[in-house]
Amino acid sequence: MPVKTVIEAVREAMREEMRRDDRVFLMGEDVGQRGGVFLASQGFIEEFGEERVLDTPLAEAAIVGVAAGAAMVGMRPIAEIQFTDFIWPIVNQLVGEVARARYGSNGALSVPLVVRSPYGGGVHGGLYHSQSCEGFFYHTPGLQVVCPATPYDAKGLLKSAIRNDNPVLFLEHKRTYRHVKGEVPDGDYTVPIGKADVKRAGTRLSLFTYGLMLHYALEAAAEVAADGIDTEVVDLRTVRPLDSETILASVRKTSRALIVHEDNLTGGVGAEVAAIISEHAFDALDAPVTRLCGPDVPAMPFAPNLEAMFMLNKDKIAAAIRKLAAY
Amino acid sequence: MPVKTVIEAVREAMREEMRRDDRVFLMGEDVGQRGGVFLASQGFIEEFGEERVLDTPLAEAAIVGVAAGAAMVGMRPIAEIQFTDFIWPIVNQLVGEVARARYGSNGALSVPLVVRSPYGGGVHGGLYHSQSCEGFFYHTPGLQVVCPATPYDAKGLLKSAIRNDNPVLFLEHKRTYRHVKGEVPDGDYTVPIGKADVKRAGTRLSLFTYGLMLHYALEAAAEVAADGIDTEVVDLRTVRPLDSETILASVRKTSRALIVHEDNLTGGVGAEVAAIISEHAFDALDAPVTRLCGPDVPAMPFAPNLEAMFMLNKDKIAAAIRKLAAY
Amino acid sequence: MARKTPVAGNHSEAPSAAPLSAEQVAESYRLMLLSRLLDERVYALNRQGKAPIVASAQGHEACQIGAVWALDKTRDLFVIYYRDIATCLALGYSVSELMLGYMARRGAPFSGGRQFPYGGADLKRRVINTSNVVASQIPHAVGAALAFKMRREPSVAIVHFGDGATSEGETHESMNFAAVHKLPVIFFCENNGYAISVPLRKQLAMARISDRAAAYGFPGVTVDGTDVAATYRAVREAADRAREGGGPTLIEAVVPRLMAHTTDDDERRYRTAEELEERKRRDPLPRLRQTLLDGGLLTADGDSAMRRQCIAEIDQAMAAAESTPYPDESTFYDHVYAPQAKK
Amino acid sequence: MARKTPVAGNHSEAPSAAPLSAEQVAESYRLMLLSRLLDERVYALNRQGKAPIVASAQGHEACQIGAVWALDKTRDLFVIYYRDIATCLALGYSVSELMLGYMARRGAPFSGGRQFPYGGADLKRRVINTSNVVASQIPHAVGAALAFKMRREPSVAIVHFGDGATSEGETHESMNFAAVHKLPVIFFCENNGYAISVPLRKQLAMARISDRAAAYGFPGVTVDGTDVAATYRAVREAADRAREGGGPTLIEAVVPRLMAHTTDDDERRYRTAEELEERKRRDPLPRLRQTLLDGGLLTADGDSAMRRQCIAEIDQAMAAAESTPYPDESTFYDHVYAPQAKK
Ligand SMILES: Cc1ncc(C[n+]2csc(CCOP(=O)(O)OP(=O)(O)O)c2C)c(N)n1
Ligand SMILES: Cc1ncc(C[n+]2csc(CCOP(=O)(O)OP(=O)(O)O)c2C)c(N)n1
Ligand SMILES: [Mg+2]
Ligand SMILES: [Mg+2]
Repeated sequence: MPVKTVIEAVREAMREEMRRDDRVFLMGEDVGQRGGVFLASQGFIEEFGEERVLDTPLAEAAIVGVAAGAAMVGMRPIAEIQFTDFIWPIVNQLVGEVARARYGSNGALSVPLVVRSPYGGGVHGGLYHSQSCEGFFYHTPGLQVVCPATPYDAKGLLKSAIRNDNPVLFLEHKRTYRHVKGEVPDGDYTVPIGKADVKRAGTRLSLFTYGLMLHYALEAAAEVAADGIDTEVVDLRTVRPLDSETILASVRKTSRALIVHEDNLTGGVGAEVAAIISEHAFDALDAPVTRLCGPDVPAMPFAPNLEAMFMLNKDKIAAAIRKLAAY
Repeated sequence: MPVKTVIEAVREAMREEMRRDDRVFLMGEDVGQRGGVFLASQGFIEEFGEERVLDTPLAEAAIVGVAAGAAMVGMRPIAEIQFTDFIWPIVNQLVGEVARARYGSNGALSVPLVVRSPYGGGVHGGLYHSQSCEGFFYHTPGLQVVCPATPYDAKGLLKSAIRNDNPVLFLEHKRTYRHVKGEVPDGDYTVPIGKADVKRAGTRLSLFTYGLMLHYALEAAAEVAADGIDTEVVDLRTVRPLDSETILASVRKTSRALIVHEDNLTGGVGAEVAAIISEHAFDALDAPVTRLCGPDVPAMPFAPNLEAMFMLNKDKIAAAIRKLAAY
Repeated sequence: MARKTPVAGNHSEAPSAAPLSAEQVAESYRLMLLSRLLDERVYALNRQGKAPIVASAQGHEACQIGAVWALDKTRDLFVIYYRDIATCLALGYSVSELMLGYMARRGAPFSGGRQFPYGGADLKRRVINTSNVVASQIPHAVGAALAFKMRREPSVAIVHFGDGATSEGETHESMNFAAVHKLPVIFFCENNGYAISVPLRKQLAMARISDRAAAYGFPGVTVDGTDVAATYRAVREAADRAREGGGPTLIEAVVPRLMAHTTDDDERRYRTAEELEERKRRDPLPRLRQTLLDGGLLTADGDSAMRRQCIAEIDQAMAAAESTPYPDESTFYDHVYAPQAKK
Repeated sequence: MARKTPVAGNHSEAPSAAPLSAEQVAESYRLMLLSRLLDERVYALNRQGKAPIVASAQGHEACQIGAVWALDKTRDLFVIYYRDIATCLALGYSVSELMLGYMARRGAPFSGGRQFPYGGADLKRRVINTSNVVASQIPHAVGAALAFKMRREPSVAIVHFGDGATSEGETHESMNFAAVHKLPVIFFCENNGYAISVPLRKQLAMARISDRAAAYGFPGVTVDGTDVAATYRAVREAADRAREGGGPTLIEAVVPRLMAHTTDDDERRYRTAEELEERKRRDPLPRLRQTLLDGGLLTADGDSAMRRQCIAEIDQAMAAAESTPYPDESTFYDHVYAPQAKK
């Protein structure tokens, strides 16, 4: 199977879907002539024309609100928010309007909208090009929030998101774009939204994570395996809805849970995973449900030494695994 | 001591602070001539004049963004967002800018801003006059989020919020405004932000809640006491920062934890409380940490029967207490 | 598809902007009267505790009806706001249907009783109003217009909103977007001079909202919103231009707000007694009645009969609504997600 | 308080809008040259991996310097954006200070290395730029102006932003707010014709950004942003009006963008070779040099000496920055909350 990067997988998914269904179109800042600031839509304006690859004015609320209106009358827009740090102006449209539109119209409206946004740190992006936002959005009923980690999942999940009648917030970790490579079939396939994936089976403890951290977690698991700690690594992939079945099955097997994410600790996705486990797998637990997350500071600093303090890595994760295994 | 309602307590706190410190001023939609849609600022424009009681244009992002600018140069604005359902346009300013301003300027900037907003349901407000928002905002480092339940706490906490150099989101449950009465001193006092309050001491289990639900929880606790279930009811009061000391001390005493809130279950404040308990009081637990929260539907429906299905009440809480006590 | 009603007027068959016929003018009066009487009735229902919240259209009726005449219910899109009662009657909604909305009963249009009246959507009849969050519907109309343009459909989207809504950032972003892409959308501002208690001079520093259009590069017009025909002409012209690829128009219909903001509001806190008295002179209803009487299109007896008929319709709608149950509780969890996705 | 530098010019002592003196014009050239050379150097540093991100001011220098001349560094407030390098030099920041920002070193102005260069604040020197989120700083300037008005201070807030920023909702809300309350604020748009790759015609449907002011009811002017004196005059007039209670002004300074958006951008994807060539003719630097040479205010030798001096200053700043450590790691958790509040 051909090996591709995450950004290639994203590009391929969008291109294939735009070829397959002419209701699908892309809009956002710089997505047209420039092909996106990360080149996710490189070559698109040439292939699909200006009407289906819209360079919008610099106005995020309108990007999502206008896309939503088009979706309500039958289109299937993909709206790109250039960086997650600039996603906050869309909250009124995405959380206030779009996520509630189906419920609020008693099923009359569908809003098959995908909002794609590059997020995350470790890229020398400083306070305003490193943010995560899933801890904010995953609280929203009516919304699906997807955070792929691998090229294979990125392509398959993005296709599911585009074909899906629900609004989807599709978060792509910037650091995975070019650094993470993996096998990706050339043709069509989908990966279901709402399903976690056991990326490494294990018996001693369960590690739940998603996005870039999956890769660091797998490295850490490989390292501690040398000391006989057999870690199960579960890639959540979708953070809303969470796949509680897979989460609980894993904890029932291993009796220990470690949750790892880059987003700030308090109120992050890990809080909900911990709450689900402690409520529904209480009897199975042999140790406290533990979280290793981004620190509770407002964002990642620009200076490289401070950035490193914010970011998790293989060593920090391995240490947390060892500590929990030894409990 | 005089007995007052929550809205009276809020009004009194603002009036006293505006008399005490001429840097304090109020801005928002309809806060002036009309005295606010809930009359929180009734009589203010007459006392303090148009310059300190500003009827703003209908533009929430500007209400908070402009207030923030004034705060950065030394004023102490109170910005009112008329209903929490209309708070979403301020996220870029409050979460993106204000909460990060001190960290991002390495301490150069202070943003002593209070954003007040009436929230919550059970008032026939339908999808767009019943929302809660604390489940989103409590994830934000740099922000304080306060949800008083009683008139006494409302007055004392609002004074702390106004005097505080940090940005505070101050959430007032609409249903408590006129329905909840209690003793409130006429003069000056403060209640510290970040401190939970044991509103009912008990031994059998710990119930954590805040806002309107505190009152239903106290009713439920009184009811189950008749069956010998002695419930400790902890009013969180501040949902960011959470008072983990008080939370953990209570659970270490009772060994059982029930968390109750009106906001949607998934990713709500209860998730974090559960995570804190399951990580830091694991050994003390005799039963699963349990949550009784608003259902995961996009908002409270308008029809009274559906609204009642969404809202928690004394009976639902009493049932949850009994179930957990019997575990 | 829009239901056939006397109001329909299939404009696709009559593309030239003919003036309103005598029958259309007379029908406008009937709709205005019906709207007014319905409005008064639900106010009374509110005071009896039977309708939790009512936003009145009194004063706005003429412009709402005029705008509907100018458009095509079979292919245009109506993105309305909470004050568009006469709009809905003109679009063919029956009083019985609307009454279900006020009383949050099963089968209520737009939301089946989940939202305040007029919130939700009815795509079959080409009406959308996702919420009552001011201005949030404006980008939706622009998005629909974008879809029409992409699909080469000859449809126009009209979006209604108040004067206060023009201050919101989303209004600006949407108008600018529509201008750049020359979209077939009509921004229809029902300017009643107030956003709850906030008067226009605290909302913007200019006299005319239509002047905002100059900031986007498309036409802006101000019309007397108490005049059905004048509003009809302005919207018709905008719709024709939009259909021909000429892009958006901002129409400001100046109207009086004859009632408080909603049943929750006490306007004596912010309007003087004189002002409350003065505004009655701008009431579109007696004005149109006089025109019809003068023109021999209506008699005093005919007027009384029409009034009795409207009241009978409202009485019947009320009785029907009161005997209609609230929504089925088993539907509470429905429509959080579309079927193919796991909850 | 602003430091004393040759650029200061205490305008409170010289309230009449005198034209720039010959010395001021000559100093403008020095600042422009210094800005240009600094800009070129940090671009080179970026290519060596020593400065992760650089946004260039090349082409914008004249208007930035002209605007500072028109204001009073001791009492006005400067709400800048990421492209305001020459603004900062004109405000008196030294190259050494700015270099610390590019290299994220301890003691860097505005954020101590936590943010991209120019992000953060330095209240003592009356500069705020909370973030690089486009347009988000605009309401802050309006809020500061509101405070000035409430406190009866004779201060003016100026806020800088690009052409793309005018599409944001917060820009509209802020301008409208400032108009209604007649606040002493100057909206200063550095229009370089692009928002990254998006050209003006895809950003708005009109030719002039200054026309937007008509939508708010305050003056809007367009100036040649490659002309220091013209920009100075426009800003000075706006500042005088603001100080007298005349409210806001929108100034559009038209400039060329002589470089890519930032060091991360590849502008050949969206600009033709001819365009890249053509823009050089609008470069403000050779133009001002020629004016000075023609007017006898500069000699070719003087120019070379000045250039050498600038380069020496930059060399020294670079060396100093490279030997300055990164921020102290023990400060990582500082300033999340103000002291009195629990973390
Ligand atoms: C975003 C938002 N902010 C505040 C409100 C509360 N509110 C409801 S209607 C209204 C005034 C609207 O005024 P206008 O746009 O002039 O319409 P009108 O009601 O006068 O027709 C306000 C402030 C809201 N619904 N949405
Ligand atoms: C709200 C927001 N959206 C997107 C971006 C990404 N971005 C950074 S600069 C820029 C273009 C800004 O253009 P303009 O306002 O014209 O300023 P210029 O850089 O041309 O001086 C964009 C889209 C951002 N920083 N903030
Ligand atoms: Mg109005
Ligand atoms: Mg630009």
